[in-house]
Amino acid sequence: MNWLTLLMVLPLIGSVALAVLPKENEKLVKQVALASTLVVMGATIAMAVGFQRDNIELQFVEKYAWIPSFGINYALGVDGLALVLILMSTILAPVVVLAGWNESQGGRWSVKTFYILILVLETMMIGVFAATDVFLFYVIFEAMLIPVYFLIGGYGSGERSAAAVKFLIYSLFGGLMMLASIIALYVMSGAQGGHTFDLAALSQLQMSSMTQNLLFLGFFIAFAIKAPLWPLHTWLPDAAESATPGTSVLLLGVLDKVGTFGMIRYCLTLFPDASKTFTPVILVLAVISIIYGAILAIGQRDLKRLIAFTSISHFGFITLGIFAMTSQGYSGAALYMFNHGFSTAALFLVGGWMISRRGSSTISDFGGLQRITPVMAWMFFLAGMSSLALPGMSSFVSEFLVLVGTFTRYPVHAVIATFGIVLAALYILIPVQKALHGPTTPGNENLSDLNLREKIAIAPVMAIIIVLGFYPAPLLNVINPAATHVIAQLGFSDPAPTSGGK
Amino acid sequence: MMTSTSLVYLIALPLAGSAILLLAGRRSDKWGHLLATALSASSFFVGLYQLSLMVGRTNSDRPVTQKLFEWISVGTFKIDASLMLDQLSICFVLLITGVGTLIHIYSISYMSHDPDRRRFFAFLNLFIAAMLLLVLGDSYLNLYVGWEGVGLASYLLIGFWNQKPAYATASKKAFVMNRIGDMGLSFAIMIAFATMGTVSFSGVKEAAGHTSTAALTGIGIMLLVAATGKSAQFPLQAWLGDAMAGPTPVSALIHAATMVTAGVYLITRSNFIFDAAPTAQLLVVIVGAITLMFGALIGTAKDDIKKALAASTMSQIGYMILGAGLGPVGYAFAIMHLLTHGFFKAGMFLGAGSVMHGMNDEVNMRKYGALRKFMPITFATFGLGYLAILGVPPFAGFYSKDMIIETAFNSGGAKGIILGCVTLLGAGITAFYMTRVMILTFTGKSRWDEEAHPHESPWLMWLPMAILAIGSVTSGYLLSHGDTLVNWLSPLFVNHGERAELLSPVVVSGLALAMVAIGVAIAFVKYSRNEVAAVAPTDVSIFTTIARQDLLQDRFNEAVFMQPGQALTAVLVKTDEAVIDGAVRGVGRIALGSGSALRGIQTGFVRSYAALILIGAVALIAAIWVVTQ
Amino acid sequence: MNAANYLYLSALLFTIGAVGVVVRRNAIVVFMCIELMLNAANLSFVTFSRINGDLNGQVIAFFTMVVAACEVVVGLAIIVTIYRSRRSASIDDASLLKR
Amino acid sequence: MIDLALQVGQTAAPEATLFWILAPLSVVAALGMLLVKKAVHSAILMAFVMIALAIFYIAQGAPFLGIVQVVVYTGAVMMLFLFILMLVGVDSSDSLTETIRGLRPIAIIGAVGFGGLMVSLLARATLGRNAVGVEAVNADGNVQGIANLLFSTYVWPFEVVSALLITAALGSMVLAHHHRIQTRPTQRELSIQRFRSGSLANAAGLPAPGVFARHNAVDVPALLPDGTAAAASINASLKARGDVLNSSAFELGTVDTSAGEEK
Repeated sequence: MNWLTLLMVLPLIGSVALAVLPKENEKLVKQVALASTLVVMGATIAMAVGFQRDNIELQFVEKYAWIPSFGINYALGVDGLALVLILMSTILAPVVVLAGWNESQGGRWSVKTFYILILVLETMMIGVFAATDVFLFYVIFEAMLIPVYFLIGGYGSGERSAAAVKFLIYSLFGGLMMLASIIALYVMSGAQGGHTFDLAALSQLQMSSMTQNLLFLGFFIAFAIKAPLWPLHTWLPDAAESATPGTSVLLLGVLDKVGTFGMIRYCLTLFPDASKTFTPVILVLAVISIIYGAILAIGQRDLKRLIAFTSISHFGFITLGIFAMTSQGYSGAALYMFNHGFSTAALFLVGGWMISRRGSSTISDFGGLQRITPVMAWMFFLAGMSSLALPGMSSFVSEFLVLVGTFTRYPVHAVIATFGIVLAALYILIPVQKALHGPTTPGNENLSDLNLREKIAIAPVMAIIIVLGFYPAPLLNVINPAATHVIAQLGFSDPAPTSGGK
Repeated sequence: MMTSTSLVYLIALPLAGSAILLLAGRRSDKWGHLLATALSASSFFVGLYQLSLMVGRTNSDRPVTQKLFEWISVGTFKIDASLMLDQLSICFVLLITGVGTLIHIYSISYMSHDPDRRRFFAFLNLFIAAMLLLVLGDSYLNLYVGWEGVGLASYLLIGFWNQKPAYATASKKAFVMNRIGDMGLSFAIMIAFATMGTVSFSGVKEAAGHTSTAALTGIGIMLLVAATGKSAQFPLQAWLGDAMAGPTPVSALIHAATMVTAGVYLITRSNFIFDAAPTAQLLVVIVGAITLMFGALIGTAKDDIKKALAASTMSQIGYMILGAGLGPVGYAFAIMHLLTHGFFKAGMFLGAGSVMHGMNDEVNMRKYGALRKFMPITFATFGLGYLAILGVPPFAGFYSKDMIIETAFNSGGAKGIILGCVTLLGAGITAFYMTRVMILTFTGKSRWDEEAHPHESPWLMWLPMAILAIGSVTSGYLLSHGDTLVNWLSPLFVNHGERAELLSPVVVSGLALAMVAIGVAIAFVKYSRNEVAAVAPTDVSIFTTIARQDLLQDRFNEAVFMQPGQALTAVLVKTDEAVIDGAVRGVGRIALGSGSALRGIQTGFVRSYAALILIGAVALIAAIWVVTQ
Repeated sequence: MNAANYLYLSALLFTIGAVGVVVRRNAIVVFMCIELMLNAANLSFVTFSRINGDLNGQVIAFFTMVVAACEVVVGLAIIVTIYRSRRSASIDDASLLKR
Repeated sequence: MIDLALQVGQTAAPEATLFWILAPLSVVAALGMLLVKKAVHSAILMAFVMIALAIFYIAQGAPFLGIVQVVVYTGAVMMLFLFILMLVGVDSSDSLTETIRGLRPIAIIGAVGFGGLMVSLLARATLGRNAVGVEAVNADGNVQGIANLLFSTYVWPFEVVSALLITAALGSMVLAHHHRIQTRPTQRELSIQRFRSGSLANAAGLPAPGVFARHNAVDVPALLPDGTAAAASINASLKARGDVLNSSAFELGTVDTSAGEEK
């Protein structure tokens, strides 16, 4: 059974169904959209159950010729990491639809268009993680920009057009760098046994270290823009500020993961030597991202921008974990990707509810919400605790794994990165204090607390955050084999304890 | 090691209580406090049951573990969620659940008028669960979960009345400073894993023998940083005074009896590291000694009764840290002082709460006076605690504090003499400021505000105070009689044998009592003979001014960390927009600018195009000219 | 005589024609200047033909003349049309590319 | 003339004489083309340059081209130019002041650069090379030689060029053909239009020119009752061409209006 194709087709069917629905019946449109995403989520979970944990090979593999004359295949397959990310994406999609029930109103286009875009985006989110043909990956990678562009530019707030264009240009710039590298790979593959875009085949290419370095940079810059790594991050705060909360969740929670996922899937696999060459630089950038993002987050006055900067800090952790080249770092980074999706989703969704109720995203406009809207305040607090990686929250496990994994090989980087956890306390607690604590500021007296729909939407997110905080094994068991495999392929093994032990 | 299946209930019961109360919301307003108290009490009884089991076993069989599930397992980094109860943790379990339950009972009445009482109890239960996890975790990482868990509970409880901005700030300050300490713990765990490949207590203990001293010193120092954060030790002590923003029962439970002593637990638990890392151990002693004096000096100048007690707590924990830093002989005495302190300081805090309860939540001692007649029970229990903290025989403090002073003197060499003198001096200052608190609060003339109508607290409040007072009186004797506690704990520590005695116990006790007498006498002269002003006098010496400002700790932090940090943040925010994003926008502007500049060429006049063609032709020919040269 | 002199003459005439295209505004004069340039080129062709002792150059010049004739016919027709609609033969008035 | 030129072509010295007389003249004529105001003058100067070139062709052993040059260029093309000038050349007096800022310096610099570079290149390229001469290939006659090439090697381009000529002829006809989009307005419509145009000044039609007794010429304006010239009475084409007499000379104030005997 072609599980992955099925997963990709299901949202498309939903979007086609939406397309034939009348534009006026917005409620029906939303219900169909929710139903579609729920079906996809169910299908993904059903697929995940069938995943063989200890098998390091790609699973659910499909391969059909697409453009045979160029050796381009429609090839899909998942390893543990991709599975986890697809799972995250498909769980987030219904949450976003349900949580942002009303955010599609007031856009440039109809409500129907909004959900069609969301569903099309979901198809691509699945495809981008599942693609094993480099060309297919590239096509989806770039095609994803289109629905997001329209989601930001058409349904956002503030300077949404400018933000959307900035996002698009940044991403396109990176994408074109990657395209150049992909073409170079294709050409080289022709000289070494037949033109192909197959990831596994391309990873066997022989190339000089100079070539490898250049091609690596092409891929890496694309991913570093996506994942936003300092100093390529400035599109993210603008985009997050302007986008609707639901879009922001998909943007930061899923799309940006393509960057870190790509670093693992493509940079490490295709260019192992170049990855090692650039590791010192990347680690420094990652550490800068962690500290820089955190400090910038502290200095923000706008709630959405603040969350965006916390994400830059978190992406620094993920990148650090990836390039630490230890199984703890890798597994931590992979788990971090999953957890970050949910903790950012929680922050953005609750923040979005706060903003839509108050009509302002400036933090100082809030105040005393704890007394007026206790449930919403608690949810924001919990989301914040997840973001600062409080033990007991899922993000703690991943963050600590990244730090421990990094420390065993790069102690200095890990030590500096650890200062990020103090800054995290500041960037979460300052908005918590300003928005939730203190006396009620004028204009906030009549805000309503979360309604049932919102509670239903946020509950699974919170449940996942807390349950995985105490019991991350289901995910770690899926990720670990892939981690060990990748690290071993790169010729690394975990540093042994310096003084024996055990 | 023996396994048990019932350890988890110690934590699960209060945790469940917390979860139920928080999730049920206002529906549980009526019965929430009762449920929380009952669950805390049942956890205490589980603890007692475990103690009875433990006593029934031989020394080496006493520790029990319970593996709950595999928590994190990546490569060689394998952490089980498992609990371990040994002789050390059972002391804490009983202290936490025992004092905790008493404070639950006290709070039922104390918080009865607060609309959010249910939430308060939920947090208290959450704290109990986290603190139990802290002392029951069998690895540093499990401990870390509890460690931050109590930080969270402390944050929530300090900021319980967070509608007041100052209180909200206090809670944030506590959390952030604790996080700095937590960072130390993170570092310790990372170093331990990198050098030993394990972070469980048993694993590290085993590996400590063949690990380099440098690594052990690193771990030790980082553990000390963690301890200074959580236990409000120098230099991370500044949050404790502000933490008094929380309701008084919280101050009693968290910021006096239990959470702040977690640092002592951590150092004692990590004895195998400190024993092998003398440098770290020396630092522990230094930190303890500094904080001891620091807290005591602040205590002499505070007019806020809770802040005076908080300063005293800081000072007393300094004693414990100092004791723990003295090595194998000191651990048990540190723990003993911790336990007795838990009784008398919790009792005194509850007493302070009782006074506040009767005085319209007034905390300024200068507005008290002559409360003895109106609050006899409070006076009696507070007084017993007072005698205990002074170290007057046969009260609890006498046994525990004198042991630490004695051990300090006997730790050998100049270090011993210095430490001994510091601890003695500390005892004297303690006597001074505690006497000051007693005199200002309970004796002399009344200096109340007009609307104050002091009255004794209801029985739900004084009963826990009374029980704690009994503990203050008896616990010292019970724990030290026949070296009960020392023998109980001895299997955990490496015994280095007896050291030469510098001063005999009798001499030390005599000296200590003399210092205490001097301190009491000065306080009497200063505060009992003279009138006490209801408003704090301003024409005081520079030393008093500095002490009133907590020895400038906040000013120091603000000047050295906060303001530069804020400046850095502001600069970076501007830089990000101007430089990094500016560069990006600059590229856009260059493209736009060159576009509009080149647009000028497109005049629409054929002749200007012709001129351009001519120029192009000239350029082309010039190129040919150059190339063919 | 040195045949190169014809080439210099050709270059000079071509340059003058080019300047004329740029500086004159009357479309007909501009056209004549273009013809001048073509003629200058033709002179070069003929001279090359002589230098190389080969008639190909002359044939090319012949073709140039034909094409120039065509061009003149069409170009003048365009000028007439423009004049008819704009009542002006100034090429500056026909700057529709801009406005 | 042809014979003379052909003779000149054979011998170096006369050719030089011819060249050094005609070349400066043709350059001066070309420059004059740029500098004169009237397009007609330009056309005449152009014709001179072309004839000079025709002579050079003949002198260089290309009598066929020389003849064609005279016939096609000076005869047909230049006549076409003049014809069109007559048709549209009402504003043929061209102002030489430059309206596009900075264009003239650019043109001059460009010209100097272009000319200088060309000359310098030519000097380099042809240095030390002697002309072969076309005497050998013209042995059978120049026309025959060209015909041989045209109808063998270049037959295909020749055909294409003939097609081009036809197309150009058709194209020019299409372009020049004036297709009326609307029906011509009738007198009645024009009259209604005049009355509705807002002002009644022209309702009765424009004044006729020069009908004030003495001057019944079309280039003399009519005089208004106050004695000033009526500009509207002159045909716009005449005005544009500058062929209007100064009307002030005919104003009442300056003209002797006393009746006198013609005889």
